[in-house]
Amino acid sequence: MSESSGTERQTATVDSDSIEDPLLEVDGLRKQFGGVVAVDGATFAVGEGSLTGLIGPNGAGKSTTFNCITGIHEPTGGRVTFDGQEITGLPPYTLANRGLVRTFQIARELSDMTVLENVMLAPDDQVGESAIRSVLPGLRDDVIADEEAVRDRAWETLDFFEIDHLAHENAGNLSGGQRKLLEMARVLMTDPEMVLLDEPLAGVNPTLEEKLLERIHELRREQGLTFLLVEHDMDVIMNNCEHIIVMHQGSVLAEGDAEAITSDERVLEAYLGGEV
Amino acid sequence: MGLVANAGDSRAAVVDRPGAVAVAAVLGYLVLDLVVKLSGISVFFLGMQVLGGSLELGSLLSMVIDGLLVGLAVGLAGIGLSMTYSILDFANFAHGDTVTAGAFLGWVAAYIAAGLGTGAPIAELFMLNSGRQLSTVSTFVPVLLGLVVAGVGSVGVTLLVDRLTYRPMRAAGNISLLIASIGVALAMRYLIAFVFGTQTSGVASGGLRITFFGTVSMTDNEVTLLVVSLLLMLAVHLLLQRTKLGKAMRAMADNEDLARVTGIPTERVIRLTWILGGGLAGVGGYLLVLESGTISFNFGWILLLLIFAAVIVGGIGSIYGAMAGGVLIGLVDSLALIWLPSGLTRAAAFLVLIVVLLLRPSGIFGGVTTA
Amino acid sequence: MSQRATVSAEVTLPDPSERLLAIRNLDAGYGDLQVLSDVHMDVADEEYVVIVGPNGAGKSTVMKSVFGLTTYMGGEVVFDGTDISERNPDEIIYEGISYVPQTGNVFGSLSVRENLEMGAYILDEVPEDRIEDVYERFPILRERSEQDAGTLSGGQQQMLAMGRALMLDPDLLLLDEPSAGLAPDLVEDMFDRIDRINDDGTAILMVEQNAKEALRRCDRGYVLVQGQNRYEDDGSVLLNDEQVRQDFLGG
Amino acid sequence: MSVAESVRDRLDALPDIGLVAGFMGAIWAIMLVLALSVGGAEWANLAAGFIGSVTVLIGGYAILALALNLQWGYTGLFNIGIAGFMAVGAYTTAILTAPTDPAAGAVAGLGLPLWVGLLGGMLAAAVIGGLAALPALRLKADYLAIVTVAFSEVIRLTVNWSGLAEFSLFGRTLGTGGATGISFESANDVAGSLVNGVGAPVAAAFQGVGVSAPNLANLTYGLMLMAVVGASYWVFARLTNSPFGRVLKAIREDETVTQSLGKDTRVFKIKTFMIGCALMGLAGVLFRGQAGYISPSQFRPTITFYVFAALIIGGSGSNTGSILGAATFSGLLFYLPARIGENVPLGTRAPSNIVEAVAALGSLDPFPLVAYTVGNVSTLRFVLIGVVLIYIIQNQPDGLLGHRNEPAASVDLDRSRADLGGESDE
Repeated sequence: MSESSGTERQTATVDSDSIEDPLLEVDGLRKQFGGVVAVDGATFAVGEGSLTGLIGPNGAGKSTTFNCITGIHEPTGGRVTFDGQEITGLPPYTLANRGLVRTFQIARELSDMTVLENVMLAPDDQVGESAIRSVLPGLRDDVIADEEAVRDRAWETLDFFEIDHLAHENAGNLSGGQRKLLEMARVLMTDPEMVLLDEPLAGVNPTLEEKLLERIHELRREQGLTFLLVEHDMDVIMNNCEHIIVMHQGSVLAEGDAEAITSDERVLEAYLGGEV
Repeated sequence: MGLVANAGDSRAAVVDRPGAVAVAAVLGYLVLDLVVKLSGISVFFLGMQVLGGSLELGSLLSMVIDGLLVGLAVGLAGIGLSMTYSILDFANFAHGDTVTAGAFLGWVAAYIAAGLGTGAPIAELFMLNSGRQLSTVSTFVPVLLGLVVAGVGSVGVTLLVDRLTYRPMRAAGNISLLIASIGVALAMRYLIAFVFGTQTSGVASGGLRITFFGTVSMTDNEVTLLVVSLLLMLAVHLLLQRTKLGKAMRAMADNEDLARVTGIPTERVIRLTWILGGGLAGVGGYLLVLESGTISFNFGWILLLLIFAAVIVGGIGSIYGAMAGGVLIGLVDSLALIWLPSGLTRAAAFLVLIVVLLLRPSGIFGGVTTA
Repeated sequence: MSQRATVSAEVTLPDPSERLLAIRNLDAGYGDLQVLSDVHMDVADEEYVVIVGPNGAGKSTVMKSVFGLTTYMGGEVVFDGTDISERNPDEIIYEGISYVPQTGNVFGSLSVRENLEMGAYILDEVPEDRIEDVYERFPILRERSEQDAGTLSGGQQQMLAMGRALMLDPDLLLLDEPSAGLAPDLVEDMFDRIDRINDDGTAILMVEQNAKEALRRCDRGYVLVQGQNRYEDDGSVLLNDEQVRQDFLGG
Repeated sequence: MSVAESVRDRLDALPDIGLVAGFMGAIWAIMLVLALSVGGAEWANLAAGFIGSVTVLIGGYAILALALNLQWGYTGLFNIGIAGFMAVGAYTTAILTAPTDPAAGAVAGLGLPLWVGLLGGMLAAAVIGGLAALPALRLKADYLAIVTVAFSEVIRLTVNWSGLAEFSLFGRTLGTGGATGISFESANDVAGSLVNGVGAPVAAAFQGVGVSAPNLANLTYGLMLMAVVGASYWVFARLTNSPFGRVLKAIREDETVTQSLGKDTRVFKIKTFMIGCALMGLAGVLFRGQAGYISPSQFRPTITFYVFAALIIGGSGSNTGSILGAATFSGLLFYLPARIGENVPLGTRAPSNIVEAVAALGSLDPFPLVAYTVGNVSTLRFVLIGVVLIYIIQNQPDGLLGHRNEPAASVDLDRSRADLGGESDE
């Protein structure tokens, strides 16, 4: 991994070189909007199969970093590598097809579609996404076979997140927490390798929060999924992530496990707004 | 990092440039051709005439004046369309029919005023049927009265429509409002047709031809259009820059949320927007009829797309842009005749609209989208 | 040590009628989404109060609720003895509260002077003396008075936004993260200016990300976590409280 | 419960095919009653005329509304250039099929068979639609609306231009006919030959009760058009009840999310534009060119707005709703008022203009105003259409069927049987 953001490293932080098997590598990422530099040379890596937390005070550039990685914004500079291949600036659908998907800070359910439709939309390259196949009598049989498989998987996923009782409900009628679950279910249906979660727990009640976190751990354990998590609730980050990246003013300020981060005086300073 | 950023910029430029380059090339060719044409030379290449021909300076000037006159009226009418777009956030497809409504109200008033005492039956006067042709010189007071009635009447119509249609749906999305305006357009146009019929009536014709500089001539009605629209544009400018409510309109077009927390009475500003936009549309329609001489129930509807073109070329939401865009589209509509057969000049104006929307959606007068 | 203020029954809150601003049991949010639950807050005459807390705690929502910009769900907001819980911003501004949003707080296409005039829109006449006061407070605005606000730097825009809010000489000024987006060397200057506004008799309720600086300067502070009161105390007490520090970082 | 709600509840209870049949039947019945009450001895011929014309109208608008529903109702693409795409299809068909040796004064074409012409027309409309879709990839909905309506006017003005009225291409003379239009082999002739050929015994029976041959052909044509509607519905229902349709709905709801779930939304938008425009092109020739003649004035933007009215009345997002909306719009709002107006005897006291009508009120005689109103009902119906549109957008934005939950999937979405074992279902 190359040089990082000009900030000096503290003893407590772990250099990203030490990340074994990085699945996602961000190197010198930079994004400028007009005269404002939102991300300024962020460099970090996310290990395969890990649950990594990304934190930082408001305006630290976390969301912009997310948007640059997932192709919503085109980065002004820097490189993003996923699974050994450069993915900088690729459009979101290409990334999703390669196994890198995201959720949104404010759950973006497709509100006039049912929960099942939302979930069934997600799988890649469905046979029936071809207009001709979905119409012509001979070819439609393949579509139906594929659809049945997708439907069954969709039900399984809804069961997994315990929102199967809402399957035929319009997504717009769901509560805030249920929308978060739906969004997770939808993302899983794309068969991802890595999921970027943008504040998945905001506005979620404690019971549901527990459930969501349990699911995330289960998916790591059983399917080997990798997660990068932006979250405001420090307890969640500290208790669940084995690796934490702290961003401040557009670049990475510190990295390490929970203990290293909590004892890092500069992180505290960044949060309380002192000089760094 | 800098290198990467530059590479990204130039990539973006290459993507953007072909359109701009093509437009510049076409414009350059047209200007060159115009100069060659005026000098009366023709240039042939491989047996085809590629440049030049003949064009009298006088006919060029009269085309410019035609375009300018239509453009001023279109620009005047466009102000309202632009304002409703920026303040109420929707494309008002009923604006053209407001132009028609104002024109009819104004011309009925002018016609009756001019016909009183001549013994013409009132029904014929009301129906604009007596065959009388008004002009500024011969019937100054009725024409002036009609102008005022056109403005005031279309304000009334606009406020009524707002009250019945748009106000109950302030919270609705812009596409719902657009669709509602299509309903308003239909209803208004055919109410006018119900009252006045679907025929075209000749109501005005220049009473006097004034020649300037020996080559250019305009009728008194055309001069009226020129003077009144320039005065009204100046008045709009002063209103926006000097009066409190005008500044509030600009503020609201700029940032509606901030306007609300600043204590600007947004509903009143919306009403003023309708008043100003509707009034100017009506006056614009009245003046266009004064210039062209004829009026029919759907002339505003036919004009609507041209008004949209003006507003978009000028940058939708910008009032000064609407004025300038009107003049520009008027000129395109008229000058296109130098190169294109008469059947295609209107198509040329619409093509300009499409090209501008694709290449520079913020309008050609810069990215300022507010008043 | 800091007192827990989350359970209203255990804490005796001051009588609302004695406070300039009193928020009691406030529930509020946006549409269906509830952000604040059972929030209490007070601002006395000429007091300088700061709300701090982690991202997403609902700090800005408190201020927006005071100004009638959120969906009201319960409780009350009393200002100067009047219940304003369900009023709209255009009514509240008449009561003597002005609000400076965090972003989009100037009219970019209006000149500096016109922005100030808009600040006094509800008055019949443009109050030249108030404009003069604002110019004296922020001399740079006088220099730039004919310039479009959109062309000002971030710090100047922030001053203009405050100047606009001061045009009505409010009793209470609501400031949403006035230091956000400012270069570090301007932050100090901005806080000094806010101090002076407060010294001149305007009560301030401010949300600030820059918690350390804000707590150092204010009279009292509230710590909000997940839409609820967590602590309240004098700024300096909160600043030095280990528990507060921990709550910012969890653990 | 409001009237609209009770109507809706009753509609919901019917299966779609019954719903459409019931609607059509009711409209035919109204026409029959009208013919009986004004036709006297001629009632049968009049009824055939009414029913034939209303069926042709409904068929035409239903095809257009289905096409628009795919683009706007499903995908959220605000295309208001329908008239232009109709013109592309109609003119292509006309030029392909117009005879090579036309009658005096008419324009020559390529003389190809009608089915080639129809396919060519759909193809041309699809290609032009695909081109027009390119801006759709980057423009906001209301800008797209303005671009498409301008585009449709450019097309109309181009075919109207005298320079294209007749020109030579590869040694063959052809053209658009300019403002006078172009004649070609009409689809109506096919209906006529059907009536005279296979349908001769039935035709004889109809003619026995006084139905004229043209009216019979018209009626037959209307039914043929309904068959095209049926076929289009079948195609579109399969298209939308599939993963393809699911992506379209998702684009309408939130394009960014759809992209981040791995769908290249640009491809879907272009396809949607091409498929919808192909059908609009077909409707252009079958509907406007029924009589084997088209001219530019048949493709003014107004028709676009009528299609919008039909779709909004029916409920955007629903294929069945599109057909019901087309039937309601063209049968009850467009056709019926005009026929009623024509057939009410007004006597000799009907005034020639509104001033006389209103003046008569002064002498307490309301008849002239009533007579004037009835006499101009074909103008007033457009006011009615406008008002209905405003009412629906304000109060019933879902139209008749837009509220229905029609999941986009090609299979039954209930949990499959195999799954029912362990956990309890719902």
